[in-house]
Amino acid sequence: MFRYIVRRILWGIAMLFIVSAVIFLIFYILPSADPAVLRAGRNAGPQQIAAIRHVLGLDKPIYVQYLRYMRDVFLHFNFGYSYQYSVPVRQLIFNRLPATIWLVIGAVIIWLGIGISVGIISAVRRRSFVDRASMTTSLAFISAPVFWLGLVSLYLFAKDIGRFKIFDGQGSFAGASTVFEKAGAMLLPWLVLAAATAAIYARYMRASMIDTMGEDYIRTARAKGLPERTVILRHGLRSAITPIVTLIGLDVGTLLAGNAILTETVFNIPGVGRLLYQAISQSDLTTIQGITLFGAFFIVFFNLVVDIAYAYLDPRVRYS
Amino acid sequence: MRSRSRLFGVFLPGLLAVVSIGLAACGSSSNKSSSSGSSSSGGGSASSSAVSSEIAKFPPLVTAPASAKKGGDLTVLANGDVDYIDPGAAYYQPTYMIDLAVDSPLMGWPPNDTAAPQPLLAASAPTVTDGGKTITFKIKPNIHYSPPTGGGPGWSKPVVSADVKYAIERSLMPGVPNGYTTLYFADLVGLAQAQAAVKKTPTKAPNLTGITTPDSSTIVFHLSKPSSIGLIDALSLPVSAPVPAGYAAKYDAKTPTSTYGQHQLDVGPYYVQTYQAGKEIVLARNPNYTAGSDFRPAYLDKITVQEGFADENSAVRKILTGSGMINFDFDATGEALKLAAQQYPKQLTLTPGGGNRYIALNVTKPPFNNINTRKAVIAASDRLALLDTRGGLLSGGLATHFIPPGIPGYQQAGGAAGPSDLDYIQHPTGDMTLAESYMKKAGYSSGKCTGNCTVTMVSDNTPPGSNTAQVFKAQLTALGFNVQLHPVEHATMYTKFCSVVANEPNVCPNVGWVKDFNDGQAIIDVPFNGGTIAGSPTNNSNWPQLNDPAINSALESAKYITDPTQRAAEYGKIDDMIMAQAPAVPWDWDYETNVNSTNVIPVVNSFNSLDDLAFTSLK
Amino acid sequence: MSVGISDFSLEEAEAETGAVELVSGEIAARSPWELFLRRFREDKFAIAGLAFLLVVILAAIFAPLVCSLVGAPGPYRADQNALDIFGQPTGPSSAHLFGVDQIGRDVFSRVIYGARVSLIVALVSCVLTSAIGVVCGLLAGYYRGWVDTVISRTVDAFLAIPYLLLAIGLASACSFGNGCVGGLIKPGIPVVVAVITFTSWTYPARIIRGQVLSLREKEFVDASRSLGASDFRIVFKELLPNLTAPIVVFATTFLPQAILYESALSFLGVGVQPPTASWGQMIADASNNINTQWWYMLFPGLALLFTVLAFNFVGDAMTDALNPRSKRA
Amino acid sequence: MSIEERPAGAGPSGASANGAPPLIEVRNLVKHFPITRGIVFQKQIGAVKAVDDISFEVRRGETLGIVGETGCGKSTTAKLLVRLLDPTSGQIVFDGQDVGAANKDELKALHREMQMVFQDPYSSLNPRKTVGSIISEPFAIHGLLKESGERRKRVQELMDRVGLNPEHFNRYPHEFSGGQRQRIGVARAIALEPKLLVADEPVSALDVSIQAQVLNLLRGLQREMGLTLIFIAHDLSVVRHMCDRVAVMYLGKVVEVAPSDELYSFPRHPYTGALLSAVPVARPHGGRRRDRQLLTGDVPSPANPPRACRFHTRCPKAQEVCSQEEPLLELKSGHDLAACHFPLTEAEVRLRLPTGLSGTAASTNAHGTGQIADQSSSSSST
Repeated sequence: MFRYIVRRILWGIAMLFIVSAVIFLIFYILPSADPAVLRAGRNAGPQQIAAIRHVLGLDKPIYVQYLRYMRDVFLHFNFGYSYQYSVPVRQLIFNRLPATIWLVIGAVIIWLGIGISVGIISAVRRRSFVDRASMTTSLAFISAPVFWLGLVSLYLFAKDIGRFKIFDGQGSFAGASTVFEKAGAMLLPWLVLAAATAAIYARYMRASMIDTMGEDYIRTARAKGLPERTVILRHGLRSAITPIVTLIGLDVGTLLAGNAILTETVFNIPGVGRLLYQAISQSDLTTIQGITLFGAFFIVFFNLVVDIAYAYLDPRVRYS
Repeated sequence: MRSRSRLFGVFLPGLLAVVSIGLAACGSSSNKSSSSGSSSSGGGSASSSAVSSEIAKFPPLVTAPASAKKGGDLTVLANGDVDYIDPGAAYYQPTYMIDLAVDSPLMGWPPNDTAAPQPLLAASAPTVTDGGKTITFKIKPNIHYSPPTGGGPGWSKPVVSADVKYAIERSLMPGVPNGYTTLYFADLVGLAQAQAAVKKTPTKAPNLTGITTPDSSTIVFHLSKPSSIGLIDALSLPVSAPVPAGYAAKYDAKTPTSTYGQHQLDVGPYYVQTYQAGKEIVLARNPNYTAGSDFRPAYLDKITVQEGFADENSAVRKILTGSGMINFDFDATGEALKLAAQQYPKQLTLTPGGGNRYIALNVTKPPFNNINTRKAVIAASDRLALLDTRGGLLSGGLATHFIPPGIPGYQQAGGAAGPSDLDYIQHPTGDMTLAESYMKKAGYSSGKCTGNCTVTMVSDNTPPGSNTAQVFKAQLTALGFNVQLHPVEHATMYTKFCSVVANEPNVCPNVGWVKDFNDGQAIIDVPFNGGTIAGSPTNNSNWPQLNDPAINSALESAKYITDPTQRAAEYGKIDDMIMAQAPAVPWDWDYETNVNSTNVIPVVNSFNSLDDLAFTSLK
Repeated sequence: MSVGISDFSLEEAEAETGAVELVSGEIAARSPWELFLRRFREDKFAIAGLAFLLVVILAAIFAPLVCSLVGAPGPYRADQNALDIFGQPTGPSSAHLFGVDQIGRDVFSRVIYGARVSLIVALVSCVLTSAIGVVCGLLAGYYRGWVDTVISRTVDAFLAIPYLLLAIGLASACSFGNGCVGGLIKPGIPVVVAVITFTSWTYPARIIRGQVLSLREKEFVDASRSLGASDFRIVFKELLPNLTAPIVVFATTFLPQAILYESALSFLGVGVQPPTASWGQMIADASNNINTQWWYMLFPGLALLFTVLAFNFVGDAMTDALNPRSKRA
Repeated sequence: MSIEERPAGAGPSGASANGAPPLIEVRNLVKHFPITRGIVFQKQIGAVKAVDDISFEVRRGETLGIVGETGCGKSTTAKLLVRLLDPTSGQIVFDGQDVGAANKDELKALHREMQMVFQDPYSSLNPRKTVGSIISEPFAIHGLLKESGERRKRVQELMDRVGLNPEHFNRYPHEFSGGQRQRIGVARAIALEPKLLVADEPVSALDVSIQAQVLNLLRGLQREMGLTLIFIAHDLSVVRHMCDRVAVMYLGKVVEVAPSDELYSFPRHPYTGALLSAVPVARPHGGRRRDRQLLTGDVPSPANPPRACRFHTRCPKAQEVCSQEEPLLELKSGHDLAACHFPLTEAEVRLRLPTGLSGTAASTNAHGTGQIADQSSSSSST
């Protein structure tokens, strides 16, 4: 188990190198704005641009730029300066991370709560009306693009423009100061972001639960005369939930890595996803690179967590 | 330079640096006489016709009402961030909103004065000697620095003249990427040597021998040419706000960028208390500021710039329906403008932005190297449809030439109607018959383009710029052209295509120019002076690449005209000369559409057409 | 697209091969195809979905005809008169069934033409993704050793890159001029297809590799080899036919994902470029004005929702029909 | 065992003349599967010694049985023989040609001469192919009988020959029972009329009632076609029925080789004795009570086999020397080659072996069927 973890960690670090190199390359060949010209400003002379290019290290060959960058990252945890904001990228990301974490954590709680309970109910009442209705509804949520769902929900429920003024609207998170205000501002984004995922989890949970409930030990538990409730919650749930763990880890990882960008865009949440999108449109290479590394880190990290959790939860797959 | 994100699309927030590129305000105004702007203060007087009637419904205040009272917090909603919080590098009109409140350059602009800068850090107007080659300032005594941004030990010594010298010197460092010093301070003695020195040691501010400080309250500028007027104007820009070398040098030594901005010391009535890039800027009262030491009344207690309001419509709606809010770097456009104008007319102000938008036709390449083809394109263009992509006639005036309302030369160039002798600009919705006749003159016997009619167009990839491009594409297609439209990010559009001489496409539909000062030169010199093309192959602002000797020499000599009337007439004439070459389709004289909550009394500073934070108050 | 393709799990795929034999074991007389059809027909939602898809496909193919039938002006004509004095679009009317967009183009026509983009992107990227994934999975699973190491590690690395970031980067890299990879990937739909394929092939590759790893241990592979069969023959004639079920299951789950993916890219402005109509991009255009211009957001969104839903219904039914152990109702 | 020591006259059927070179000759064959470990770079830290230096040969027309417990390396040997695995070292000479060194083309040609019947009739037939295409696969691979009519005719002949209804050539494997499937496998194996057939536990997955039919089919084919057969089994009773000679393997080594009559009546290696003693007897009450010598302990790991004699950890007769010195495979009595320092004595054999097996050396195929009653019906129902 220990060797396995160490190996996974080392491979994860190697992966960060590869990923950053790939991203470096892609954004290097992009026909994007020249950061030196951007920094220098409209009336800057060629001399001035050259000086800035030199200071930014943009006049060096790409591999030198990459190695320098990697050296700073791994030796000094320094992700460089944003071309766009002239502040350390690390600081930018840390500034934006709380909003994304707010978004993701709330959504995770909602989608787990809804997904798992709907999944269990559907599995227990298999082929009932409830089951069919919830599975069909879940398919509808899976089929709706999250950005459209967000816009529709704003149109219907936002306090400023909604037809039913229930939830805080776009951009309210930025101005929220207390925890309650923040949670209030996040409610609608949480629900929207959680919708599709909750639907997917419900379907998985249902499948997994049906599988589990067919196992011998469940029959044994029933035969012992345990109440059905206990059988389901104590015996069934525990092993049925194991495959879900994999999903949680991966989904949280990719969301933190910037995949919440669509939700952040629609609800105007100043998170990492939005920062990333701005950085891309600004050719802010150091910021892009920084977010990518952070994102890849999250993905690698959560993959690792998943593997370990999985080995812990299900002794059958324990690694040696 | 005034450019707000509406120029860059509603979808992408924070296109800051872009701004300094896009519509950088950069015309030099070195020879502008001190009275040249007086005819156009506020912006209404120079306008006429239907355009002025729309704009007149939403006039801005340019002085604080007598009833204005002290106190209260203001929230400024922003789409993106400032370009540079460091006053030495700031070059973005909304950033000037902050700089006007926190910095004290030698000279400054009260909201109601567009004619000439007034003394701010300077104790009085400068003394000009040596035939305009030596300028001497005395600075006010006992000015103290604010606590630094972000906290920490500050700088207790009072402001001395050497601090101003250092502020200008550091702006030559690559870590303080200032876009205008080399332009405005070009005639300063010792500039070239200083530039050479900084190239060698990029982490140390060079010594500018042209600036001397005989004593702690005196600073003297030595010029190689008698261009004192331009220099005095330039000293109203934030670059001359004092920066003590003893405090800042350690931050300036950082590579690749100076971190002084995040630890800056201010001397205005406010100071930058905290700065979180892309998120929030908090301005608080400067505890070390002596009230009444300059012309800024500073009513508000605290100003918070909240960034990240990517959707301008919702931000505008929030401002209109909320309390204690104004807008920062975005305009009310489209739906939001409609909402404000129809339901909250008292909370909307329209100010001529002193800028234009045009569609540049590359005159160096076929098919637009033929003047008749260009005239045909202008004749065919439905400029009202183009204007509709930005929100119709409330968003800007229908342009017929380049100098916009509010800038001397506008009337002389034809006013709202445009040059009367040019038939192709007379039809706001286009005239296909006329266009076809020009196409015939250009050699296309059918009146439509035949043969190799492929033209490339590089545009914004977000609305409204992308919409403008699509509408114009349809208009070109109607003339028989096969348009290949490449939408890219706004910044990329400039730095990789439209501003790179070798890469320039046939059509750049999303370009424009905004004044820095109220002067015709500031509008038409840089973007149409053919002499500038060769010197900036990758940073060219003459997008049509118009290089007409007559225009070039006219622009050159107009710089030295000091009589305001004569100067305005001359620039009006040059504007007409440019229009006669048909290098571009002017279609928008942009308005600044500022909105405020009901309890805010906004005062617009004509310097940048935005609300002046030091004059704005709450009811 | 927060969850992407995780909808399809390895476990599920692994159940497939087992299922194949079970199917056969149960009812020996019926061919798998008959069995499949019988199961599929039982699903009413799937039949409805199939019917809807048929309509969408026909509408996409005959888009010009559909537009002219209802008197719509087509997707590119900007009608200045349909804008008000603020340059704002007007809503549904007899002239414009679904209203017009920001520059006065007919939303109905654009929705119909948008179907073309969605379907073409989905189909082509699905075929390419499956093909690349299957070949890589086959090679990795069959040869193991360094081939497997290289492919599996590449897959791992791909999975560690935030895929939307990669997609945005690639899409911008290829969206200009002649495109990228020496003009092979041209701007527009080819870029979107390439991006989707590039970021998705790892999923079928992983699934297929897993399948092949267990399949290659079956004795019929040894049998074929002991007859002197070449690797090529073994991989494509022996193994591939046994992978039909997982491939079909993957493809049917992937099609709706690809449509959503395309719309997300277009929504972010890096997908299909204007003036070509795409549902995602229309929603993006509409997103700023949803308050007053609901029609511009609503109709492309509904088109997207119903199409994806129909694909999902059909896909679900196919998965079930191919996998009798399926846990769906 | 060296060729010189080969017991003369062991060939029972007489199909191949004595003195003729053997069809297949295995010399010092070794197959090690590496065990690797490492965090980033994998390094080899050991090997599973599946087959560890074995030698034997098979004469033309002969049937050689290879027996041993699961994991003793017999299936690996089978795969090495037809080069489904590459040997680590050693030689396999088939008809004068080194199988291990054959290149792609040579191997393809070799595969026309040697074929294999697999253990599991369920997984050895591609479920996605019809019986017809499975049986004609050899022709397709080798480009024979290119006309489809010709090929079909031949396939149907083969089906008929192995006892399948030729009409069924269009059916899929799942429509057949386990025994029928194994017949399909046999048909495929003999399609090219090979010289050598390696049958790797061909009946262990079948129902007891079916086993005999398949064995008889193989036996009949061998006679008819003059096949040389290598028959692998973990069940001694099956082997005896089929084979002229038997090789017993333990942990990658051949511990005893003898003509089957000799082996069954007088095994010399204690391991063989133990295996024989474990065979259940068909009529226990009719026979003499015997001392069953059951093996204790587990089979040691082939990754780390015991030193010297590999059986010494479990051998009832083991002494000091067994763990010091590896016994060589040498002639112990008659034609019996065994690798043991202390071979079984006649008395020990009598005490331990069931009468049914050891009683009459002349027990022949005639009643073999009845004896095939053992524990091996692990397969699922058809």
